[in-house]
Amino acid sequence: MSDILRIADRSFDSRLFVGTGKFPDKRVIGDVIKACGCQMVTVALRRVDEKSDDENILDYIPSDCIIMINTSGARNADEAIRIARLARAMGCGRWIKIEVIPDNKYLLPDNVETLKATETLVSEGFILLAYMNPDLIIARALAKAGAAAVMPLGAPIGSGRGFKTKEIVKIMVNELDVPVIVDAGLGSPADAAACMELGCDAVLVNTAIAISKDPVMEAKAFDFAVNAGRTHYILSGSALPAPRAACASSPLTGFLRDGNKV
Amino acid sequence: MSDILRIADRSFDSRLFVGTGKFPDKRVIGDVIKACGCQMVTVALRRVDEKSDDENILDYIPSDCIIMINTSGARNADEAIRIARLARAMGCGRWIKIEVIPDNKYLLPDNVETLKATETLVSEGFILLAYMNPDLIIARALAKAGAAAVMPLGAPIGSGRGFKTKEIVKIMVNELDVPVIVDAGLGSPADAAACMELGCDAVLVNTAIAISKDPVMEAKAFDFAVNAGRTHYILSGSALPAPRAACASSPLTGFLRDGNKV
Amino acid sequence: MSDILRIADRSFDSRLFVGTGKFPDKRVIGDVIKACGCQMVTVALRRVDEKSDDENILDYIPSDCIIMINTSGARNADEAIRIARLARAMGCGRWIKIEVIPDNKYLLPDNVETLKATETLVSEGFILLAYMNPDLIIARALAKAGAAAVMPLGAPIGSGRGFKTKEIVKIMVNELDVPVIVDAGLGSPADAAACMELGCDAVLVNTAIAISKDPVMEAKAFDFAVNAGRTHYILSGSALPAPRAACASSPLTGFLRDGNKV
Amino acid sequence: MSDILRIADRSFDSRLFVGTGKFPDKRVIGDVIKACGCQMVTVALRRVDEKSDDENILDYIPSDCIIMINTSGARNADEAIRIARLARAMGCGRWIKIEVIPDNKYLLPDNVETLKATETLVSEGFILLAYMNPDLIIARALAKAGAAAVMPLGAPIGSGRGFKTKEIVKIMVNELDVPVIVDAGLGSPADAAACMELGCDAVLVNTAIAISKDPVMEAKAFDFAVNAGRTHYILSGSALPAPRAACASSPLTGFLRDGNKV
Amino acid sequence: MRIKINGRFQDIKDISDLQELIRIKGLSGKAIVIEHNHNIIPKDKWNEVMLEEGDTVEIVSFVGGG
Amino acid sequence: MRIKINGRFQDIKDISDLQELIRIKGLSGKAIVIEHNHNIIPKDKWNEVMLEEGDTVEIVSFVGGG
Amino acid sequence: MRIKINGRFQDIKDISDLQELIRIKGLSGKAIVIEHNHNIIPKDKWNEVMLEEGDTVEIVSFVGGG
Amino acid sequence: MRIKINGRFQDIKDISDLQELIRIKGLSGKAIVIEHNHNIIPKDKWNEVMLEEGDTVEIVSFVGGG
Repeated sequence: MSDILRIADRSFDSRLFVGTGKFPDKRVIGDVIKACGCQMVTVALRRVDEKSDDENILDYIPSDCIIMINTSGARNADEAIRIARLARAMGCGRWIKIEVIPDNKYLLPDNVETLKATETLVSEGFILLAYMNPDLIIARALAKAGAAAVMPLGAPIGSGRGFKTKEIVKIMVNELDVPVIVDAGLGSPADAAACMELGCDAVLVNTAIAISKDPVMEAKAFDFAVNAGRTHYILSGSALPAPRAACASSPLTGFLRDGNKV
Repeated sequence: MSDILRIADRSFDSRLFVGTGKFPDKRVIGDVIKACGCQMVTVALRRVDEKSDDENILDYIPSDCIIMINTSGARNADEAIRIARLARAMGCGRWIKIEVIPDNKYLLPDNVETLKATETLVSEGFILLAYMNPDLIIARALAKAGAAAVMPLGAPIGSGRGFKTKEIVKIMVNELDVPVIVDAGLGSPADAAACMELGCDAVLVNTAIAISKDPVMEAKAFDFAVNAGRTHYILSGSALPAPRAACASSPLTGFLRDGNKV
Repeated sequence: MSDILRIADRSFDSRLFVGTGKFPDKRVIGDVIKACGCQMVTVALRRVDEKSDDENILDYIPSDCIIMINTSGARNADEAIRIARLARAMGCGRWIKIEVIPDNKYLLPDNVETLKATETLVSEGFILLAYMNPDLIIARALAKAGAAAVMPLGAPIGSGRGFKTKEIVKIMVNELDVPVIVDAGLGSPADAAACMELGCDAVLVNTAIAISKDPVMEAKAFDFAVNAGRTHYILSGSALPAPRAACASSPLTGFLRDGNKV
Repeated sequence: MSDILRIADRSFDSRLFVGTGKFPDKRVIGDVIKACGCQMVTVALRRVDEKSDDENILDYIPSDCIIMINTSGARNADEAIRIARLARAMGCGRWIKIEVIPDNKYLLPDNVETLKATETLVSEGFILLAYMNPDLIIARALAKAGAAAVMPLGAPIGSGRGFKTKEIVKIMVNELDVPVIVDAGLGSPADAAACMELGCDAVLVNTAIAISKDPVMEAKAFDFAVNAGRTHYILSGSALPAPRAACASSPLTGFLRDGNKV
Repeated sequence: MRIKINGRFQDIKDISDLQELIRIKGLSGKAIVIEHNHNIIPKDKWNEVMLEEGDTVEIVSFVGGG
Repeated sequence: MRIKINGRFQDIKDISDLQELIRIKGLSGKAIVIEHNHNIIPKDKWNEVMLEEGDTVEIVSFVGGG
Repeated sequence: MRIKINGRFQDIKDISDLQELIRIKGLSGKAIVIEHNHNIIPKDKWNEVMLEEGDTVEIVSFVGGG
Repeated sequence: MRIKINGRFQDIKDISDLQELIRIKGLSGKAIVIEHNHNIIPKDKWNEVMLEEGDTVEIVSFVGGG
């Protein structure tokens, strides 16, 4: 069964994206990526720490992987844009995960600043995937602004609480033309399978793999679960009822709109 | 037990707000409001229908109720602002429920336009309650812009699917200084009780009451449930664990920020 | 709206039954019962503690309440039967809550011994309500043996985990002719409302009220929630779809049964 | 990672058991089994249908699979015992899935008759896996009677409603020494993964695979999900908190028991 | 004279001001608000606002809403 | 001779034992089991079990099941 | 005289019947029930039931319970 | 000379350009990027960018992130 995910000009066989943060031992990252067949990994950009050894996270990432730089640390659009430009200067290509987070406690993203950064960076030729609070209207605006995919959160970053935002994400899946990738909060393979069965195009997992007793095994488990959920979606998803549409409580006629019929 | 909800300069004994749409027989609305002790009702504004009789929804609303005009029909900030101004011209005071909905299928709100409308209307002296897609950062911006309360949806309007947005709403309850009122999608009294037990300040219910076989009994049931949930929250809520905070997967040091320490 | 619960030869206006265990101050029990309008309370039977004062729990229970003796402490049918007989000798009438619990950790009941005790005690003229692990077939056997009601658990006793056994309890509600009363594990009024909205005939709550900061207020909250949920069920319950019936995976023909058609 | 499931004297690499009912085309069964690596399949026993062709379900099952005969059609212990004996006479070995179902609508099992049949058949040398309504006490009795595994239902047979009985099944997993295998009601791979992450030893799936648009792909998806969930359980399961124990609402002292201390 | 009322063009004869328009339309005038060319017109000014070819008039009232 | 086969009474002529019954019924004999008056009859005894008026015979085989 | 009261053996002196036992124990007699050698003894018979070496007595009352 | 490196003011002596700064800091120069007064400086220009009092330099590299 051919089932390729396309984002911008690239094709992905694997629908499991992996974050590289929090690994107690970075040397395991290469094995993790190979074990789960991951083709898209995220890294962050930080001021160099002169005291630490000159370790380069990129050395651990297989060369055929797309490296997507997240803009973590950015609290607004300008900071995110600056990080994206630096990342490109480092020769890491054009893949950016926009992540604008003004909130230190729950690490929830700022959808408005995310949209602003997206507009600017798309015009500069970046390929943008936008980490976001689940929201259909903003997601549409992001897509219109040129975002290559939207990445609604499943639960707060690193919380491992699971896929807690099904209601809005399911609507996003049904309504959007860009890929929907659940990013953050997934705690176990069953969570990832549930995302895929709902029709999401991919998931991004970091903490649950990085802090596992055995990250390689855990990554394999997530890969299995993503494939399992995706297969089930393909075989049965189209048969599932669409989310129940809303039904206005205020009248749907007589709107005061210029150029409209009564 | 004294437990008063304050919004702007008003106090509310009842934490059940009621919408007046969709009642098969409008004459029941007065009884509904009295039965459940509701002190805040919503109405909409529409072009007059010359063919229908000259019925005035306001005639059915007890005079001691606050009437809040929703801006339903508005697809952007300008339309919402226009509706608010018209409402005030009709002598209905200053209470506006901002509702900006560009999406006809799931009736999901546009948080960005909602924020814009809020900024303008607050400066004109309106008291604004903002119907919104659950989102902590936007809710903070709304509060900062002067919104008197935020009204995250529980599920799509009229869907009766229940309180499906607990994860983000709970965080909003914990983090915001303005009242959080769940609006839309609640299907049964147990849903309303669950909102209140989570710490929400009030709920707004319309469809579930309006389309009930007996709207007066149903409204009483919702009132009971709201009181029950609120009481439980007061007695035990503070003892509940706060939502699990996020835990960054990217490092929390070395951010590239001006004026920051390494 | 007249909505009377009948169990054996008695009628109940209130569908909230209250347990009397674990109250830090027993003197509050009378106020609790009056506050919530409860008409059925449970008590236990224990060896007298010569050292404690001669306190009589019954003194705190309003005289118009039915007192139902639970057989807590019984690990099998014989022990339950012995307790029931002692209870009757104390002049407490015929209402017995059969509770046979061999498991000390999760306090889960023994359905088989419960059925045995029911058969014996019904023949001795007791009115039996059977605390049980949710199970349609055993519940039918209990009803056939003369149990006046069945009391499936919502979650382990005292755990406050909520109504976790909806799937089987909903089927019991749909299929049984005796009242179904959820007993144990309910943690909040919303849980109780959810039971009633599902169609349960009553709930029994003890721990959540007894350990509340204010048991009287909490009991009122549960009463409100029970009424709210019940009202909603009456108004809408019959409109709800029945639980999806099963669909055999083995063929439904060709059974090897005497006297059957092919 | 060596992770072998042992039941009776056999070892299983695969924790996905597959039922053979409801396949529109039986010829696919062999491919299904091979695709998912299943080592345990169930079949039923029925009166021969003289009019149908002489098709033998066993011809489709790879020879290295254990064939477990279910006793579907049995409404009581005697009928189940009769079916088991006939199955053995057919040379199908000793593996029996006891399934006693008096209820035609929800196909819920009779735990008491299941226990009776188990006692008899174990004494005759059968290896028994007992399909059951989730119940810790009966499960213990089944284990004591010699059942090789217990098979609590996740939801009614063929309903595809998912894993709806987590509360009791999790306790069973924690407390029992025999394997716990969720059987019936699982609708998707995510359901199966959730069972495994909870600590179940295996799952049995039939309808979800048999009625899939592509049973072979679907079976692979379930296999992936089972492996994913199992791996996650092994890596993290032991770190999970045990289910919250119950907390008696009636006093835990002063029981009226012979030979006990006060 | 052709004016746009509540989004629809209508031919209006022998009507000079908003007050008359409301009367002719059979509206009581209670609980309605009029916008004339996007300006909200207070009730006591309705008889001062003259209608002209191409004007836009919105007449709105409250209805049930959630 | 009237015997009950798989729950239905049938009139059987010129059949004396189970072996013949199976043959006449067109069953291959593979993968079936026979119960005669509630006793399971091993295949190699089928030709020894004589049918009599009022006998009950069950002939079963395996089918797909969950 | 050694009797078992509520599960514990106790040495009892100068007590002949259940009525006296209750009095000596300081129990009011209200809201309690006595089982003597597994027979429930009605209150008005307490003074008729004589205690003997090895007897088993259970004295129970109601407590809060769920 | 006092310049701000990665958010901290530091006194720098005997360093004239970015290339020297990187060398003195003991950084390999691989996989880092330098921003000088908010302008990103390509590696081959590091030796052309002279440091002056009050300059702001950011030196960044990649780390693990989600």
